[in-house]
Amino acid sequence: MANGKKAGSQKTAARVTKAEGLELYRIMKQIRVFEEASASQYMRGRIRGFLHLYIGEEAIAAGAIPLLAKQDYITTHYRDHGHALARGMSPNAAMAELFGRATGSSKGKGGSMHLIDANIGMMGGYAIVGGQLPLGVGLALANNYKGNDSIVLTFLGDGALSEGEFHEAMNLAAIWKLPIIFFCENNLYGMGAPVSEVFAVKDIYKIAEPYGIPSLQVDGMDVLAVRDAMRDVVRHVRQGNGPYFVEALAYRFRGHSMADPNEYRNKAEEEFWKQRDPITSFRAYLVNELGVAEADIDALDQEVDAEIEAAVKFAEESPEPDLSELHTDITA
Amino acid sequence: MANGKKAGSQKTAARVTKAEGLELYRIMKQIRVFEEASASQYMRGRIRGFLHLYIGEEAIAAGAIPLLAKQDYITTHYRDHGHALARGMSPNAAMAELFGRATGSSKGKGGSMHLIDANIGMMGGYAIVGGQLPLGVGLALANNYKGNDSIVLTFLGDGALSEGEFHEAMNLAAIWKLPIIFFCENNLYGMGAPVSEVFAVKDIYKIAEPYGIPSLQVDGMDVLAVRDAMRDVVRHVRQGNGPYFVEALAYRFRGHSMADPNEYRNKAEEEFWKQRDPITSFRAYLVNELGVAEADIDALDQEVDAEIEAAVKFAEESPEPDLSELHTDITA
Amino acid sequence: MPVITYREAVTQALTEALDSDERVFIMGEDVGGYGGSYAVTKGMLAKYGPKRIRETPIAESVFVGAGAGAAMAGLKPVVEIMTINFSILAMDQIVNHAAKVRYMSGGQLSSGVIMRTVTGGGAGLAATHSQSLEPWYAHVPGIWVVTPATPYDALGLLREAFTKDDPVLFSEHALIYRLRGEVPEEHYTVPFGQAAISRRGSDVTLVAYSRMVHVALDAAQMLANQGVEAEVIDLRTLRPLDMETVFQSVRKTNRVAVVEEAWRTGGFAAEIASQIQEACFDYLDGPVARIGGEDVPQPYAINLERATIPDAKKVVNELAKVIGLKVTA
Amino acid sequence: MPVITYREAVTQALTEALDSDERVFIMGEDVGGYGGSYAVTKGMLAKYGPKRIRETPIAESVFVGAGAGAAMAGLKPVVEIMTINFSILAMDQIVNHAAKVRYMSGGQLSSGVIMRTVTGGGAGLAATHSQSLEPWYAHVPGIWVVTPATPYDALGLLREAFTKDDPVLFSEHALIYRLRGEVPEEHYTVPFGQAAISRRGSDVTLVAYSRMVHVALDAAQMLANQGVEAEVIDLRTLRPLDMETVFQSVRKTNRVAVVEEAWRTGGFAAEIASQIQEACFDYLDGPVARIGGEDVPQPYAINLERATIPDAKKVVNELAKVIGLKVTA
Ligand SMILES: Cc1ncc(C[n+]2csc(CCOP(=O)(O)OP(=O)(O)O)c2C)c(N)n1
Ligand SMILES: Cc1ncc(C[n+]2csc(CCOP(=O)(O)OP(=O)(O)O)c2C)c(N)n1
Ligand SMILES: [Mg+2]
Ligand SMILES: [Mg+2]
Repeated sequence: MANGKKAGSQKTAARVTKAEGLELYRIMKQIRVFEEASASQYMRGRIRGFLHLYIGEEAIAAGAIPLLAKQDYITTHYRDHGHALARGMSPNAAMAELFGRATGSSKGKGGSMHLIDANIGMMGGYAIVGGQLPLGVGLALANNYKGNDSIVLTFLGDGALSEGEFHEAMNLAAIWKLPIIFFCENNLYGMGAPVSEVFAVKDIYKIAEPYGIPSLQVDGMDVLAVRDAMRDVVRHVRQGNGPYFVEALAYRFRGHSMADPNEYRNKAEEEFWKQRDPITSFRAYLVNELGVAEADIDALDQEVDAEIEAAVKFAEESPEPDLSELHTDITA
Repeated sequence: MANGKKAGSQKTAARVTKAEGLELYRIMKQIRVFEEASASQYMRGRIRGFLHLYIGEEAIAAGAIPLLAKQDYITTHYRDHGHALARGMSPNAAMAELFGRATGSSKGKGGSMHLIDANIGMMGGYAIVGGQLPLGVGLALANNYKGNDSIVLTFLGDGALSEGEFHEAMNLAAIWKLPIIFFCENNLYGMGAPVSEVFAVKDIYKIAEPYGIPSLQVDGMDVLAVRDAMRDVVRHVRQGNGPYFVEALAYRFRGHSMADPNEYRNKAEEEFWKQRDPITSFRAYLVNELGVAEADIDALDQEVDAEIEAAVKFAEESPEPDLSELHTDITA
Repeated sequence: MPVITYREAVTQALTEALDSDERVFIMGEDVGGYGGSYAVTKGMLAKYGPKRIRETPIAESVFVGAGAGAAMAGLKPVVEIMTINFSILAMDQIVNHAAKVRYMSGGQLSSGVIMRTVTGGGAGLAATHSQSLEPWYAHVPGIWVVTPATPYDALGLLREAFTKDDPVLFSEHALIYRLRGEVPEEHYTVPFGQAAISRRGSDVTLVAYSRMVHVALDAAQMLANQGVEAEVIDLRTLRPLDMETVFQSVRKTNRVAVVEEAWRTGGFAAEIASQIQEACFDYLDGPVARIGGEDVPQPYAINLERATIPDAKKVVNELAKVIGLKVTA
Repeated sequence: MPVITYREAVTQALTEALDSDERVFIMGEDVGGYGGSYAVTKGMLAKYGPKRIRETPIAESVFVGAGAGAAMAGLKPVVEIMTINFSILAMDQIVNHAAKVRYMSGGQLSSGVIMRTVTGGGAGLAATHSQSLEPWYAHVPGIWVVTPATPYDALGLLREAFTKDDPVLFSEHALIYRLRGEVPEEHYTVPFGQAAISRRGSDVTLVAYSRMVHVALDAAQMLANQGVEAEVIDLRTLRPLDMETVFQSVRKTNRVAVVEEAWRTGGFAAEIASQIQEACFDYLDGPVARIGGEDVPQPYAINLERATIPDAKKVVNELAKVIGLKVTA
């Protein structure tokens, strides 16, 4: 497991208050429980298609997204549940979307890979690898054009690095100094392909150098490290200094999607990363370093469990979209 | 005029013999005269479409291409006359192709932007910016797959650097260590767009770094500098060390194509570069440093003039393709 | 009425939009110092400055996608895709993103990016630079496809495009930029989905779009010389498609041919022909004829090139052959 | 005769080619360790090694273009484009390069790259992952477009693809990979441009390709229950297109419908319908009916999704509506 330069870690990170810490924990936990519920609903045939779980990568969404301001935008890929929830999408709307119900965030028309909530600047999960990058650049261009100080946070997987659209997006953002953060969630694999075998750049964050885009690598299993690094990055970009590239090293604990037999990774590697579970380790940090009572965390866990259980119930009980919806939301 | 690191120059270059020098001169001169003849035939309405002249950049083709072995491949862009001639395409076939005649290299079907001669590994000019790159990679893959030591020389303009296909091609060539030279003819503009305004990478050859592809910059107005640099590059690639990226700084003396009013460049800049005419300066080198007699060069000039005049006559007198050709060379 | 060229009509619509709406900006390859590959944006950089006239790298996917993204944020970008051939490189952003975002978001987002591009062959540019890909676009739900044939329509339809909140593919034919035509002084727009009757006639209907409208008009002239009065219908937009005007004409003439420049096989004329026979089956005296581009990559040599593109002669010959009209070219 | 699945048929043709021809190799996303997104290349990496089973980056344009280039040098690459939706990102290499190089070079070069891809909707993958873009490809001169509906054809047509020197778009439908069917023990191939009569009948002709053949067969069953005998024709390849078999059937049945999964407007059914009315005008009792995908981005919700894809019921209803057959679904 190559582990490159880290931007910080729980040990060195600026401390958070108990309340802040609990909130970060809550977000991660909410994502985890949501994903586990999705998986089990998928197994029961209530969620269709591909279902890409964010389990293992929660520290990224939780560390990065809450630092955004209300009017900032996010674009991301199909592994988007974590980003949507961390941005504040209601678990009800998200789960109902996965169920394909009328009460879903997109009325059931988008599904798991396309979670969108325009009200909170969650501009979308997009399922074409790399497709979210030009859109992110365009949103950043809009901010720049309007002269406001809003920014865009665009997530991509390590797999998207090889797409031409990545290069085009980096270049355009660089020459126009657009307020966008390219956030690469490097979970070492794009489906079954190890990034080290399909992408020539060894230290991924260094791809940004020739474009003149500053970049850093951070431990994506460590919510405080992500948060610390991103605080500076967000400030830098918001101040009009142009784009930033961030690489977070992380790992997805499950297969690529629920359809993936997950046979291409070795067990030792999986174990290594599971030992670094971002939620377990942050829970320990809360207790040991911040002195949070176990009972408080347990209570939070129960809250989250109940919330997601309610979301599943909400989705189950929601109606399918009316057939007349087939021809709405389209003009041409 | 930013002039970056140079890989060498006439002053420091390995000396060539008189015969070699005269041959390099002949190639450059042939290209120049061919292009001037094309331009005048275009003005007379005998050549149609866009016509992209290589005038000013002759040192690149002459410096690089004769170093290839017989079985090596070239792919290039639409500004391809110089490459085709330097590779040995007959001026007759080339000019007849520009005229759209049955005797042209592609029977008049391809035209100026698509000069192809499979017999000499001139695998094509391609008119979609960047389109020749994946094809070049594929040819290199074929060499690699077959286990021979042939290589591919793929030209691209500075304008092609921003295309996604460039990034994809560099990455694939790098991870598979393919025998391909990406040769960027940086003539500072892509149509009317200064490369410095549309491409974020300041020293262009540095774009190769993160891919782990070695690269260099060379003075593209200096045929010996190009030749010297390319000798090492060709050897490196032929020995199975993977791809190379070369940037040659040059200048096109005319507009982008014959349709271009050429209003976006300033005259001082044009003059600066014209002072560095690769043919004039190499002629001086031949006389002053190698002691070639002026008369010998004059004789060569006349030979070339006659050859191109004959090519124009050949093209003029050649028949149009038969109408039945409309449906040949296509199966699906 | 003022007489302007097709090119001037496009430029005028852009200028009006730039002048009246701060949200409008133009981006694309060589729209700046070069003034646009077909000189449509000439002088605009000097007039409006680099914020609004944005020179882009040669990177179709990102600048079209950025246009789509900026439109999602409420701006009104006009992207110039130098020719429709290069739009293939931006196809993912157009088809998978701009066209679908409204539907996939359940109506929360939309992307009213205007994509101006140049279409058609016949200029000696050979296979990769001479395509007419409108049939591809017209197949995709979520994109308006606009194909003006006259200065009047170029101006009126482009004005209309600025009122749309979904992506518009605005396809200008390279060979008619110098075509001149009258346009009213007073403001007007041309609605999408309303065909024009370019010539009235009662004997046969010719349906066309873009430059082929002029070929159809030439053919109508040839036919008139032989006593056959053709009605020529200019579809103006392919998506939406006004078939009602076509059906009315066919019910009157009972004979119809569709003319397009795109490759004949799988072209959009097939859609039009299919709809005609569905709706007017009992009115047809003979099959719906289709005249399309020859099914080959466009060759460079002028004699071959000419043979690939429908002209009036070919139209008349097909009418004789397919419908059995007693006419000769 | 052995019974195998559609997936096994594809795998078998690939295996035979890998075994018998050193020039053959496979490349694409996840064809290696993952075994192919639809498990077609499962186990091949272990068997043939990384030289011949080449895992690529997610970079459709370069790996398809590299396939095209390697084919120009005489190799026989099979590129797997994970789904037809992603082929949009490689479109420039396919349409502007592989398809045109033979013609543009005056026959000096050609690029016999086989592009296997997966098509179709109905799997809950929503708008960007459920397209059927065959009509686009079938519009482009220079590409063979192959659309098998059965294990027999998948094997026979893919074998045939290996004999071609021009690019082949080989489109496998995601929902029929498990379909089982008989294939002869002895070697056979299925030539391009030869439609199959999947069911004989004399009352009405149903023309289809890919998965829609099975929908047409289901519809034929419904019709048979009402005493109407449908002839079902499986086009098998769209380019080349065997219309003669269709015409013969139509001249017998006098009624015809074309069924496809792609968006109805501008789909390839329009081409087929147009050709039928051109060639069989006097034989038709009513208009050629077209049943196509609903003209919307495919929605995720299952009830909406179902409504977008033609099924037997819809086919039968359209026959009643358009042609006036007295049948009900
Ligand atoms: C253009 C395109 N090609 C291929 C796919 C199929 N695909 C979906 S996800 C994926 C892997 C992406 O990996 P990565 O970017 O690392 O994201 P991760 O799944 O690891 O989060 C692939 C190949 C796609 N959706 N889009
Ligand atoms: C994909 C694509 N986009 C745009 C064009 C139009 N075009 C032709 S040449 C050119 C400029 C290319 O510049 P560069 O690569 O620097 O080559 P140069 O002409 O300077 O030799 C452009 C934009 C094209 N042919 N293909
Ligand atoms: Mg990954
Ligand atoms: Mg240049």
